[in-house]
Amino acid sequence: ADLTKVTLTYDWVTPDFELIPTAVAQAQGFYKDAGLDVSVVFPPNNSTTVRMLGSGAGDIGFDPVTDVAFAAAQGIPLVSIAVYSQSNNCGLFGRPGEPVDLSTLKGKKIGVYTDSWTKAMMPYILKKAGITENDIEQIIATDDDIPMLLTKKIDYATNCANYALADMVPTIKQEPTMLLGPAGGMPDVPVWDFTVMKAYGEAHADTVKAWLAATQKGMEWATAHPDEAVADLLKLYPAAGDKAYNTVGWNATIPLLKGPNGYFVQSDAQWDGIAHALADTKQIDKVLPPATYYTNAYLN
Amino acid sequence: MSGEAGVKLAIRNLNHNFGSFRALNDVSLDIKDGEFVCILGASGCGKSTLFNAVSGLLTISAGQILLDGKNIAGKPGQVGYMLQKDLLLPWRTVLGNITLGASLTRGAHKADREKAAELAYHYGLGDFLRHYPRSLSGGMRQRVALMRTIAAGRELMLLDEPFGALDSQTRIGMQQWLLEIWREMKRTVMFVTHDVDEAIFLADRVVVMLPKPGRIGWILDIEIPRPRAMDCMTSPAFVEIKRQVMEMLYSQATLHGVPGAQPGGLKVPA
Amino acid sequence: MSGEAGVKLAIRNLNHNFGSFRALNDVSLDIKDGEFVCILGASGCGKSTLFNAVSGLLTISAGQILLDGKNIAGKPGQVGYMLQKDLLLPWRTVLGNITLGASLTRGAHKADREKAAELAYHYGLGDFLRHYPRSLSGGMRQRVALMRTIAAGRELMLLDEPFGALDSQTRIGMQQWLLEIWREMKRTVMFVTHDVDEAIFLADRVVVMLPKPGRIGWILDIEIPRPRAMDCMTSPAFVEIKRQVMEMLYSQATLHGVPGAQPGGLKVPA
Amino acid sequence: MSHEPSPLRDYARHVGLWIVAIALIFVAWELVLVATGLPAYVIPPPGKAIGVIFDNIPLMTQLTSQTLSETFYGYIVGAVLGVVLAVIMAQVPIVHRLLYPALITSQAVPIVAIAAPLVIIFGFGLTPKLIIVAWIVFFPVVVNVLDGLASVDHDQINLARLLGGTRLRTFMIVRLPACIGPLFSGLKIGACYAVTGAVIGEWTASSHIGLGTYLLTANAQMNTAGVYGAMLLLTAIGIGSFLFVVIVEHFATPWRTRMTAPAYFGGNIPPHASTQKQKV
Amino acid sequence: MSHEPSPLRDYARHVGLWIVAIALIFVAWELVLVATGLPAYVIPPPGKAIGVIFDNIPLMTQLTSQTLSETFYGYIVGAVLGVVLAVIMAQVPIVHRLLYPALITSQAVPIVAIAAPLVIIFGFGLTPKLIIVAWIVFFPVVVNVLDGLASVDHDQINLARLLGGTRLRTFMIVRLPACIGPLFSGLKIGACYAVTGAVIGEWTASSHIGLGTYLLTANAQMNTAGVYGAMLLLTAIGIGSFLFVVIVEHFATPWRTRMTAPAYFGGNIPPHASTQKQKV
Ligand SMILES: Nc1ncnc2c1ncn2[C@@H]1O[C@H](COP(=O)(O)OP(=O)(O)OP(=O)(O)O)[C@@H](O)[C@H]1O
Ligand SMILES: Nc1ncnc2c1ncn2[C@@H]1O[C@H](COP(=O)(O)OP(=O)(O)OP(=O)(O)O)[C@@H](O)[C@H]1O
Ligand SMILES: [Mg+2]
Ligand SMILES: [Mg+2]
Repeated sequence: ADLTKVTLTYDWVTPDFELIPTAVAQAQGFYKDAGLDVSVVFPPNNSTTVRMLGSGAGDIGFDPVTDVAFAAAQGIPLVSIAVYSQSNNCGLFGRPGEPVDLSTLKGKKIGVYTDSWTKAMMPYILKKAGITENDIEQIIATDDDIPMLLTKKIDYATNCANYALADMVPTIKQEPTMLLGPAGGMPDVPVWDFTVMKAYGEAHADTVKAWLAATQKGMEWATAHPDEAVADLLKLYPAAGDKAYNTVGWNATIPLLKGPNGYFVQSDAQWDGIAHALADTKQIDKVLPPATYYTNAYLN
Repeated sequence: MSGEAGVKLAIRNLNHNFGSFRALNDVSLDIKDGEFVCILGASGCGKSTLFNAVSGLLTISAGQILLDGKNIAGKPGQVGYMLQKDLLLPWRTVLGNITLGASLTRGAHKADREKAAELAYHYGLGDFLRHYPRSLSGGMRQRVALMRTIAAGRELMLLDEPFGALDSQTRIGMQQWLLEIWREMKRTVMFVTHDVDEAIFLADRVVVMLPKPGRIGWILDIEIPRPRAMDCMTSPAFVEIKRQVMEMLYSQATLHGVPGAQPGGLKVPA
Repeated sequence: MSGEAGVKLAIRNLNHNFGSFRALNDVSLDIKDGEFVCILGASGCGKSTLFNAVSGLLTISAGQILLDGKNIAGKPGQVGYMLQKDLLLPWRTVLGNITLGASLTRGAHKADREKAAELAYHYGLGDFLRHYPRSLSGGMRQRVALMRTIAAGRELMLLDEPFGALDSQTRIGMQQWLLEIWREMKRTVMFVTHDVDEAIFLADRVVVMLPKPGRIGWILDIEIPRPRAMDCMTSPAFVEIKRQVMEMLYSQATLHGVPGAQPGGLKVPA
Repeated sequence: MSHEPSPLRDYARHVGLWIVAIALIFVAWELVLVATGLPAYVIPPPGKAIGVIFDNIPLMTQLTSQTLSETFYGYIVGAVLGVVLAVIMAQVPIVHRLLYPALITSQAVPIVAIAAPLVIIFGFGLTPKLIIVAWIVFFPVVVNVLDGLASVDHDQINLARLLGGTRLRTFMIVRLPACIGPLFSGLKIGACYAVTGAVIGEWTASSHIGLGTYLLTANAQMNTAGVYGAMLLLTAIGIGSFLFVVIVEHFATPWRTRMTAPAYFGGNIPPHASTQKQKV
Repeated sequence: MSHEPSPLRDYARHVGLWIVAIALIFVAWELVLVATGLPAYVIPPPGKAIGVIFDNIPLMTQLTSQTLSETFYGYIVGAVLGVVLAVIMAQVPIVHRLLYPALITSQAVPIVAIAAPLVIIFGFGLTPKLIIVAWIVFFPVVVNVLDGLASVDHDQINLARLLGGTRLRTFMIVRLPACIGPLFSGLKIGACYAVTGAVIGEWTASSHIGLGTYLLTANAQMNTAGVYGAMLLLTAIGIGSFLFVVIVEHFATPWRTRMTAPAYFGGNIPPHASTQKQKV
């Protein structure tokens, strides 16, 4: 049978456990059953996914939700077709046994990424701690935040729980202390979503629907069989690296996936929260109607 | 061979200016076929300029240069030319350097290599064909350079101070070797030197040039019989010619290249 | 001044080997204070080796080298030394090159610069003190090199073919200039050259060295009266000395540096 | 007395060539856009990239000065280190033999990979950035100076010995100036590369934001014009550094371009009472 | 007839020095660990890094061969491009003047920053990686060959004219061999840098995984031993490339080390009927 080609553009330069639903759907033949031939490409850096969709180097994108808001602000016709995770699992991380204490945050060194997500969330944390940006020292630590945390070069790291746990648990056999999402004063919004360029979605509505359905099947299967799912990922994507890392990461991801209305479903409230977070930190000029950002039209 | 009978090279009213500086002023000279002519003159009197003109390297300002009656002004590749610097290519063997002319024009064939090897064996470099120039002494290098010039097969050869960098013993050996080649190969030779002894020892005729502007001052026929042995240099005939030539050269001498020198410091014969 | 009366340099039974090759064999020579001695000899007969030994550059194998009675073997910095290559430092002006000796030992003071300037003005280079060597002619460069040697203030100066790279007119000017300096400064000079005319013209004594092993062959006193004018070179006395020297040099001549040459190709006087 | 050719016209010609060449690069950039038909949010047109700079002059000035100072100090450290290493290696053969493979190794190691431990060892200040810039810069300097020192005319060294020169003075007066040409070649190459080192340094860990970090943030915010604006400024720093070294070279080696020593270069000569011949 | 010194002992000494030098680097590495007391997840001990390689030989072989082939092809492209550009620039002065500033600019642009557009324009195949490696390699080659061509002895060119040489043959026989020394200097520097280019290329466009992608993943996953294992292999590729060029240079320029031409280098001479003197 003739399979329809679909290319997923990932959000990160190399594959890791968040790709598991797709990897499983590939390995278990869910895409094939849906008449799809799915391949995955990886962007040159962690902020180029949208541009690759725009230049035709991918059909469906996997990226942080902030990308959609920025794209809308730049007039790029991008739309979220499904959220990947339903809750905000990002926050501050401390060394094992040293709880994150907002009351003593003043004067601390905090490792941050240069991404917009961190930038949008920090003000909420600071607000809750009752201090301003000038009261802490932000260190651009990028990928080396956890080693820096453990070697006491910084006091807290910012990250998402599934990645922080995957980093730390296999290495030091201990969990970091965490202050996540709403507990840290942050809005409870999704972190990742699937996107398409509007023109692609309109022209290939059935393909997108079929792809989402098959991906959801992969997600459900992987939730039920986490170890096999990791094995599928490593088989198809050897570059995903270490098994322990991906197992810890995937197990920490599973609880984020399903919302009150099931997988993938998005709401005005979520997107309003995201847009406001960015507008409050002056990263976008104005908050657009939620419908500009997302559509549930491709969900079954 | 359409020129005057027996004249190999005819230089007619040659003028050359570098900008406003007149380097050669109305130079006329006939070189007979098979003749050995030496050119003497103070530094800067235009000897190399004359050779560059004859070889075609230089675009002359005025005049004619006829080889066998044909104008060769501005046409390189018609005559052999050898300089004080041997200009051997370090990356070519002795054989490769001798056959350079062929390689540069049409590619060296087996015949070229064989001819070059004959030449080298004949004139004492047969054991060095595979050697690179760096393993040769100064005298050997000049000999290879001369063979390169010979192998290029031109009937007129211009040699511009070819032995200037050699010590006097090697130089005397090379002079005799050159005379032997000249005799056997029957080439026509123009030879620039600063060494009065060398010029007289080698030449059929000595041309003395004068500077500012560069021009021909005198031409002397050297009537010392050939073959010449080395001890002829202290013979009365030789010394008398040398005395004349030195008078020609230094009657004009300023302390060339020594600007600002006090004239009192110089002993110039009146 | 504890040496023999009037003897500046005494070389006693000097031997030097490079590995198993004997470069100098039992060389003994006394140079008188204020004397001008020229050394002639085939290439490779050890002239430069002798100078290197006297200058202290070389650690000699055996023998003694006494300057004013003190052993200076292996101690550089005791005598002046000048080579065919002028070795001017391109990044120093004429003045800077003349004062190089002072700069290298203790730093050049105002007095050194003034002395160097006097020297340059006196010997015709006053206008070029601020110039870099690249803007000088070959003759001027050699003059600066000589002034550098003079300014270093040693009483014995070794000159190793200092004019070998100059054309003959410039060379004759330089020879006369050197004689003038020698007369005015009252230095002792040892001078290596390949040019027989030059040696006889300059020297009080000519030392002829022989190769394999390097040794002294003959020593000739040159009794041509001073000051010598250039035309003395064709005088009978001069020519007679030259004849003798050439016989000494070439009676031994093999075609040095021209291996494999056919002996038949050489005309050597019997 | 001496006639120096006025270098003014020469300078003008050089500047003109640079302008034309850079204009050509912008033209090529536009052509790529036209040929590929890529939208502005993928690759912006040159005008937009330049526009970002002029619309945000205070920010851009601050970013540029931060990156510039990292580049500058790192460059100085690298250049000095390169010269010192080369000098030591040239003087002590055993150090030379052992260190040379280490030098090659240092450049074969992907610098991007050693950046993290540097930060952990040296903290977030200027130090790790300086090390990264210096790491890149020192190599061409060392290699060139070593080559230069090795090819110093042996006769000039002998001359210095004959004149009784001390080891140090011989080194300063003869050896070092002799390799100033290769030194400047190395410095010029290093100047081109230095700014890349500063960017890698900023990407690794910084508490201050410079053009490199701005570039990352702009990229994350899909501010493509900002990305390219920062790149233009980075490139300008690189070119500027290169040209700066070219100018320093010009003034530091007057003997290559002039006939006489300029006054700033010890061209003053002792006053001479008279130019008449007199007993010395 | 001729006595060539056996180069065998020379080689042995060189190899020995490399081994000692590399051993010293490992010792320094251990010392840093002892001095700083850093845990193994920041910097692993050398043994652990080497262990990772030997524990995963099939994977490491595959990664290495991928990265090696990118390095190799990119290097070839860069080297050829460098020589061709230099030749064109040396022949056509106007191209030289306009392109020289562009060359400087190309190196002043932080390569890490232009990688993304390359991928967008050229896709995920080998192309963008080759471009990045070539971009890094071509510069030292161009600069060195240009310098070399500019310093060809003018008298040798005149000699070729006097012998009636054609333009092409003069170029091949006189000009090009004259700059083979500088060419190899450029090639050696380029060989050191090439592997860094391959890493940047893999980080940017990784459809096949090589050592660079592995390093990135291992780094993100705090598999520090893996990071340093990959770095060791990358460094080995860099050093290997460098030494490979050194060996090619040795055989390609026999006139620098030998007295006579070796047989592989046209050292065969025509048979000679007799060595007796005879009329030519
Ligand atoms: N390319 C040139 N441009 C300007 N002037 C030149 C050029 N070539 C030579 N001259 C000048 O022309 C004159 C003659 O030079 P030429 O080289 O012919 O002298 P020469 O007799 O060969 O001297 P030498 O004995 O030193 O070789 C000199 O004054 C020289 O400065
Ligand atoms: N450093 C050295 N090692 C080995 N042999 C040497 C060395 N220096 C000189 N020789 C040899 O010693 C001999 C004398 O050399 P020297 O340079 O003293 O000759 P020379 O008389 O100055 O010759 P020329 O007239 O060519 O300058 C030569 O055979 C030379 O090959
Ligand atoms: Mg000439
Ligand atoms: Mg000598």
